[in-house]
Amino acid sequence: MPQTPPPTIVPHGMIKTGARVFLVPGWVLAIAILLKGYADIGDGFAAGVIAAVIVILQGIAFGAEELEHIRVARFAPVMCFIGLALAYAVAFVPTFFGYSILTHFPRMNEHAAHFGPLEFITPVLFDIAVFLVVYGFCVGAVMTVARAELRHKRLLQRARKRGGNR
Amino acid sequence: MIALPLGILMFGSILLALLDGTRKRNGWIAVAILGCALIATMRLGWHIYDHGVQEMAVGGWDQGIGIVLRIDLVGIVFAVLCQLVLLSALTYEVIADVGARVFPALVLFMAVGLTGLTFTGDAFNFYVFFEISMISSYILVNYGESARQFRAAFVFITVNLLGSVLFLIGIAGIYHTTGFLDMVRIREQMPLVQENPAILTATIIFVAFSVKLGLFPFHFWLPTVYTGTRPAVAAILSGALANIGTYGLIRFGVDIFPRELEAASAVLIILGCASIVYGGVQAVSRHAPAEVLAYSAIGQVGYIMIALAFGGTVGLAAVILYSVLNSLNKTVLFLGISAHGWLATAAVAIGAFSVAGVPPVGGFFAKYALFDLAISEREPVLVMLIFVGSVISFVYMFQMYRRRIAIDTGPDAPPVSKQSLQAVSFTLAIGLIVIGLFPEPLIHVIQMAAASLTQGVAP
Amino acid sequence: MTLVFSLAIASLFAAGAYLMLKRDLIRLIAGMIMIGNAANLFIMASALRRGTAAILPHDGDDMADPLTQAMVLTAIVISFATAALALVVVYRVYTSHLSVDLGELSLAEEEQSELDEPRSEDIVETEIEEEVEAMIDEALAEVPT
Amino acid sequence: MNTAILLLIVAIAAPFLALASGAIHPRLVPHVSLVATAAAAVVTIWSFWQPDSTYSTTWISVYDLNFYFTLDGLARLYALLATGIGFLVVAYASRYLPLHLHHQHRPESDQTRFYFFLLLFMAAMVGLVMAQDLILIFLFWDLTAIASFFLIGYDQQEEESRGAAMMALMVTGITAVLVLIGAMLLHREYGTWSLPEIIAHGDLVGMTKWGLLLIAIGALAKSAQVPMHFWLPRAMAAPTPVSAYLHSAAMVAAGVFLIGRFYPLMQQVDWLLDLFLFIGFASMLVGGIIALTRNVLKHILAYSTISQYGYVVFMFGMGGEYGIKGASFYVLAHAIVKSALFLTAGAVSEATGKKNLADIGGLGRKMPWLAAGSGMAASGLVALPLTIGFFKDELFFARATELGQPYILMDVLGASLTFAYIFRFWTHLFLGREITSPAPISRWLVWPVVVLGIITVVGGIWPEPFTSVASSAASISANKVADIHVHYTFDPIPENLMAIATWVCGLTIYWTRKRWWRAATGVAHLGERVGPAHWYYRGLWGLNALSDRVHDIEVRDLRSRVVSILVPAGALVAIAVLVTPNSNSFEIGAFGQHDFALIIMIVAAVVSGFVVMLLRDHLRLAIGLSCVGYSLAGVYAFMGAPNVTLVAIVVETMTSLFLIGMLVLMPSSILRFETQAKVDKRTMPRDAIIATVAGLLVFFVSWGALSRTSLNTEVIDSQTALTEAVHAKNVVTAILADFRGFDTMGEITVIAITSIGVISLLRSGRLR
Repeated sequence: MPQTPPPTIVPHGMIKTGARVFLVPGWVLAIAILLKGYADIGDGFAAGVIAAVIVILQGIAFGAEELEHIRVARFAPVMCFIGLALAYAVAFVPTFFGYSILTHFPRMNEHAAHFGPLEFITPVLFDIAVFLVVYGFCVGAVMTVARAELRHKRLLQRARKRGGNR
Repeated sequence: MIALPLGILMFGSILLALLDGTRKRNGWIAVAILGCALIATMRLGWHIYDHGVQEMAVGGWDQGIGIVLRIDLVGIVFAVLCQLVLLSALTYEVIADVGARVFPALVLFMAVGLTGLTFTGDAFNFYVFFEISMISSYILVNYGESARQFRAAFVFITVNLLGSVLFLIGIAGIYHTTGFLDMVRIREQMPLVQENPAILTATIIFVAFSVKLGLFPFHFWLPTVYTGTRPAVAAILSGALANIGTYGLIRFGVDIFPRELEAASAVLIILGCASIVYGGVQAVSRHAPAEVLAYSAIGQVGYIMIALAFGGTVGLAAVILYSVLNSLNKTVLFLGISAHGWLATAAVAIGAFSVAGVPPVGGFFAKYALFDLAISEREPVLVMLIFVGSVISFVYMFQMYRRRIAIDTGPDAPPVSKQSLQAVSFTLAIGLIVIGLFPEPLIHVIQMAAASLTQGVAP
Repeated sequence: MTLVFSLAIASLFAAGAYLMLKRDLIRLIAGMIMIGNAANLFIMASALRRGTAAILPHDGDDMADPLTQAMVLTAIVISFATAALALVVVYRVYTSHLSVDLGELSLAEEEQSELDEPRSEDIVETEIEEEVEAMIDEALAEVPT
Repeated sequence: MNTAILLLIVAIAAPFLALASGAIHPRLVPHVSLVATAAAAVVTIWSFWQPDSTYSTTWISVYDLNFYFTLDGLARLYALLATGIGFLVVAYASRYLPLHLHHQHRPESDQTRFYFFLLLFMAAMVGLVMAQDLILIFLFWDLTAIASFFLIGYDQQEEESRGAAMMALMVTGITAVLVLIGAMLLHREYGTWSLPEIIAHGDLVGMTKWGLLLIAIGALAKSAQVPMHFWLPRAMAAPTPVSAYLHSAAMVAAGVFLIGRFYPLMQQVDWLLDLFLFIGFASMLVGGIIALTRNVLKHILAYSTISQYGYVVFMFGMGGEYGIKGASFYVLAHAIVKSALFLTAGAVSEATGKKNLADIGGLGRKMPWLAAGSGMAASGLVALPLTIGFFKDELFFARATELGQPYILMDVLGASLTFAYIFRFWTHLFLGREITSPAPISRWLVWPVVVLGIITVVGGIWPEPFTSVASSAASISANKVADIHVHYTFDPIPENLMAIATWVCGLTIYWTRKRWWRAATGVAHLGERVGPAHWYYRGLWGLNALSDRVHDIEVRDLRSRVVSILVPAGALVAIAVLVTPNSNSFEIGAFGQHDFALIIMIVAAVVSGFVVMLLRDHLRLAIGLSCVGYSLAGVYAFMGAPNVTLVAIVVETMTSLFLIGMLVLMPSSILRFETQAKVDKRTMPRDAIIATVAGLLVFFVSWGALSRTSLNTEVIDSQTALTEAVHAKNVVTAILADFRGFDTMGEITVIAITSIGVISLLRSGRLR
């Protein structure tokens, strides 16, 4: 069955520029949502997806190969599990000290150290864990899709070449 | 102490997720982790046996604010059972060479889910752990990655997703009508809820768990999935995952909706009878052993339903005993039919006798408990039905066994498997015999569990 | 509002169920996502009270139930994960069957089950017939000795 | 040392010793088995000089079950049969089995299995006869069925033997369930599992009679009584030692043992005794007639067993002192002679390679010892004087004389048939013209026969040891002292006249065989055509056919599977709605001032949901789906849930991205097929109806549940109150990260699992 090549979408220049331009502010936004979440709308989950979308945008704009060069993209699956491990650690470390699972520190009504608007409390760590897991999942999954697509393309090309030789 | 089994499983599964599960060494690490978790769970069970229900407020919050982990004997029985089944299946697969990097990790994640849902005392948290085990099973069903497995996986995912959604709706309904998520608080509040919303919520939760269990007429997904998947996965699905259904029905039915359960007992009995007869009859002429077992599972669920419908300490003890033995039977049989050699054949024979309820194999006491229930309730029709069911189970089990022997001694007999591979199911089968000879501890614990259910969670 | 919510939830569920009955696996997944949406809406609707966002400090108005919001967040994420997984399984179904049509899947399943089991009727019947005939033959063949 | 427990330990240890020695070397197994059975036999014999001993200890206290064993007279009798004949059978098998395996080209290691199950059988019998707890009796009862299943099916590679094993298991295993039900009925009425206590209670109350009937059915099936006899001839597929053991001392004896055990209760039920009479006579007749027509050696003996146990059952039915005594004595005498005859059949077949009576003859000269041994045994079975058999018939006749003429006629008829077929069996084997010359065979195949033959004669001359064994057994069954005294008298008493009549009739039947042959064969033929065996097969076949029929209508299509969940669920919800009072249960609910915008967003979501239903193109489908999602996000925004809105939007974006990514992966040709395919017009109405049902299901559940809002807001109130204490301002985030952080942890676990799932499934995804 002869297969017509799928119409390849050539990213417009503006998308490329836009993608690059958005990279840094996007991440800032994501981190802001992550850290502000405890006081306002947003949490680790939303931040993780936003960060992922921005990275994925790079892939859309510059092709899937580009993603391989972005370090935060390449190690996404591992980040996912680092995040999960972090969350579990936040949950289970207190049990070694006789507290119950997922006890957060400082305890209720205790004073927490500040750094500007940022408070040093374990829920933030937990949120970071959520962020990492979600980010890792989204980027990891989309990257695998992209890789699978590349592989298909290569397969198709090879098939076509063989067909041409015959 | 409550945290220990969960902690071991959670960190263990992360570790395995990062390792390559196809390596023998890593497989054994997973087995060791699961074994440690099992020991920790049993230790916890011992503690509960001595001191009654254990609670832990997650995050140190008072009851009603946060999530409470609350483990009673029923929960621990199911937790140990699920872990044991997972451990056997995992050991089997490790010996047989794991074919996918993620297999051990997924088994461990499923153990996290199953253990968590038996530990939790919070309705929504139950759902979350339920989803953890479901999502691992969605992936596990693909294990083997042939066309057949993908088909099975797709069926499995579609149907069970529907079940999960219904369950979620049920949970939300409970929250809306009672205002609580903590199961004890819900229990206290439920009698105040009007009849109509309560029974609607109860119905939808019943449907959700029946789908997991494969009760007639919600069972249509089950045969394809059990036959389509690899034997180890089928053992996990029928031996461990299906317990969610029974456990959920006990937790939600007996604990939260006792009034509705009583009102629905006629429906439960009708569906149970239909399931026994339908599953049994279907199983008779199936040729693929896995399919026989799948239909047999549908039949066995019927007994659980009937015992549940009668309720009371005797009925609930029968429910738990039946599910424990049924899970073990199915694990022995699924692992046994896929290996070849005399040890595996012996395991299949023992499993078959157990399903048919022949002493001194453990399955006898499951049948005993049912007859006891039916006779003490003075239900001659029920006695007849259980009798007919056990006649049919004799027929299909031994037709299956006969076919297996015919194939094994025939001209194109399959090659004999590794001794250690056969030994997995054989060891479990010996365990069944030990249960059949000395069931006292098991029955004692189960009766205590059932009594604690009927007399309230706090001992 | 109760009725409106119920109608909306039911409509979304019905639309999802309708899609789940289609032959096309992609539509089936769309149905799953839609049913998930219905469930999420139901959770939101099951709030104990409605009102404005649950962010402190809060002025006198009624505050929306934060617990259902937390629950729905979890549920959304889980249904997203499930949908993603289901999509991947559809892809694998495609790579192994070169089709995303349920009809072809059912055909494959039929083939498989025929492969698994020859009609047992024939086998059992012949087995039994043979056994009975053998006994009868024996009975008839014997002459007094 | 407690004799009961000693015997039990020795018997139960035996099979495991055999198994263990098999693991060391297969050659060891016969020797070990021989020693073990000898030990068990010695303990049994020694126990005759010991008083009755009882051992009882708690087994399962919650069910009030005990390990309760008593070695009483009845137990000693059957234990003696099981161990004594077991010993001789093992001795015989030690030579027979290697030959048997050699014929079938099977490895020597297969021996272990044989001895394990044979000894397990012995252990089960020993346990059964001593057990006094009803469930314990049932346990050993089924254990004999299990052991016999594996023994009958020992030649696994033969279809015939597999079928026979299954048939035996079906008949005895299924009827065993009846025994269980019967035992449970007894327990229900008397509140105890202990048989002696029940018997001591005396009266029959409530359901007891039915319980006893069920137990009797189980016992009759195991004793191969008409109409449940058909499994026994088929069980001849087993190797000869197994047949000998099963038919004389073990399996079949277990059935009458059970009747003997429960006889103190059963004798109080008149119709049960009538049932025994009827079935016993039928078995005598059917077994006897068919035995006359068979030519295969083992089949003759098998039908003979059916008829002989018919005698025993008949005697139980006649009851009375002589009946009970006769039954006990008969079992003892029969076991000795019948095992000898089976071993003879095995030895003859081994020597000549033939199994058919027509192919064998005149072996007497070449095999004098075998001829003499089996001759003694045969004359025992036909009750010639100077053999133990004479007395067995003597007691039988004595009871019939008490009861009157019809019984005398029935007895004589049964005994004459026995005489005829045994006469035919032995004379054809050993007298007359030699047809096939026998090969020399091991002495071990002969001496057990001779020993048994000598015992037969010794019993005829000096019956006291045997009568004392039998009378102590009869005392248990009769529940009072029953001493058996037998001796020869030369007066024309009725018993002697009946014996003579039997011999005359038997000889007449034999000599006139050409006349009735056709008729008898006809009976046998008819039995196969319409008899119980036929019904067994028909039943099995019917069940399989039914199963196939049902399987054809089984749903095997995903769409129908979905339907099969939605429709019954809808039905259940409909029932629930109908049975509960639902006035005032459903409320329309209040509308707030801000709800207008909310309703618009809801309508948008629903409309886009309906539009998605109709979209054909996949890309549009994805976009429509995200429309639903975004509209819902809007709904959440108007419900005061900005957090949810944010997450819903990002998740919807991600879902769309992923969906489109997957669409790109699948070639457009596949997808285009779908988009261009005509909507299946036929199923559309059906789908629409089912979707409506599903919608109604959810509608009622949600409306019902939402109409009743709980007023318990204490959980959310306290969560709100605590939010600032945990350094947060957003209550939802505080719940997610702190109060219910455990849920969030579970949620990210789900994501992580999905991540490994997606990655591993996609990585290995290659086009086939």
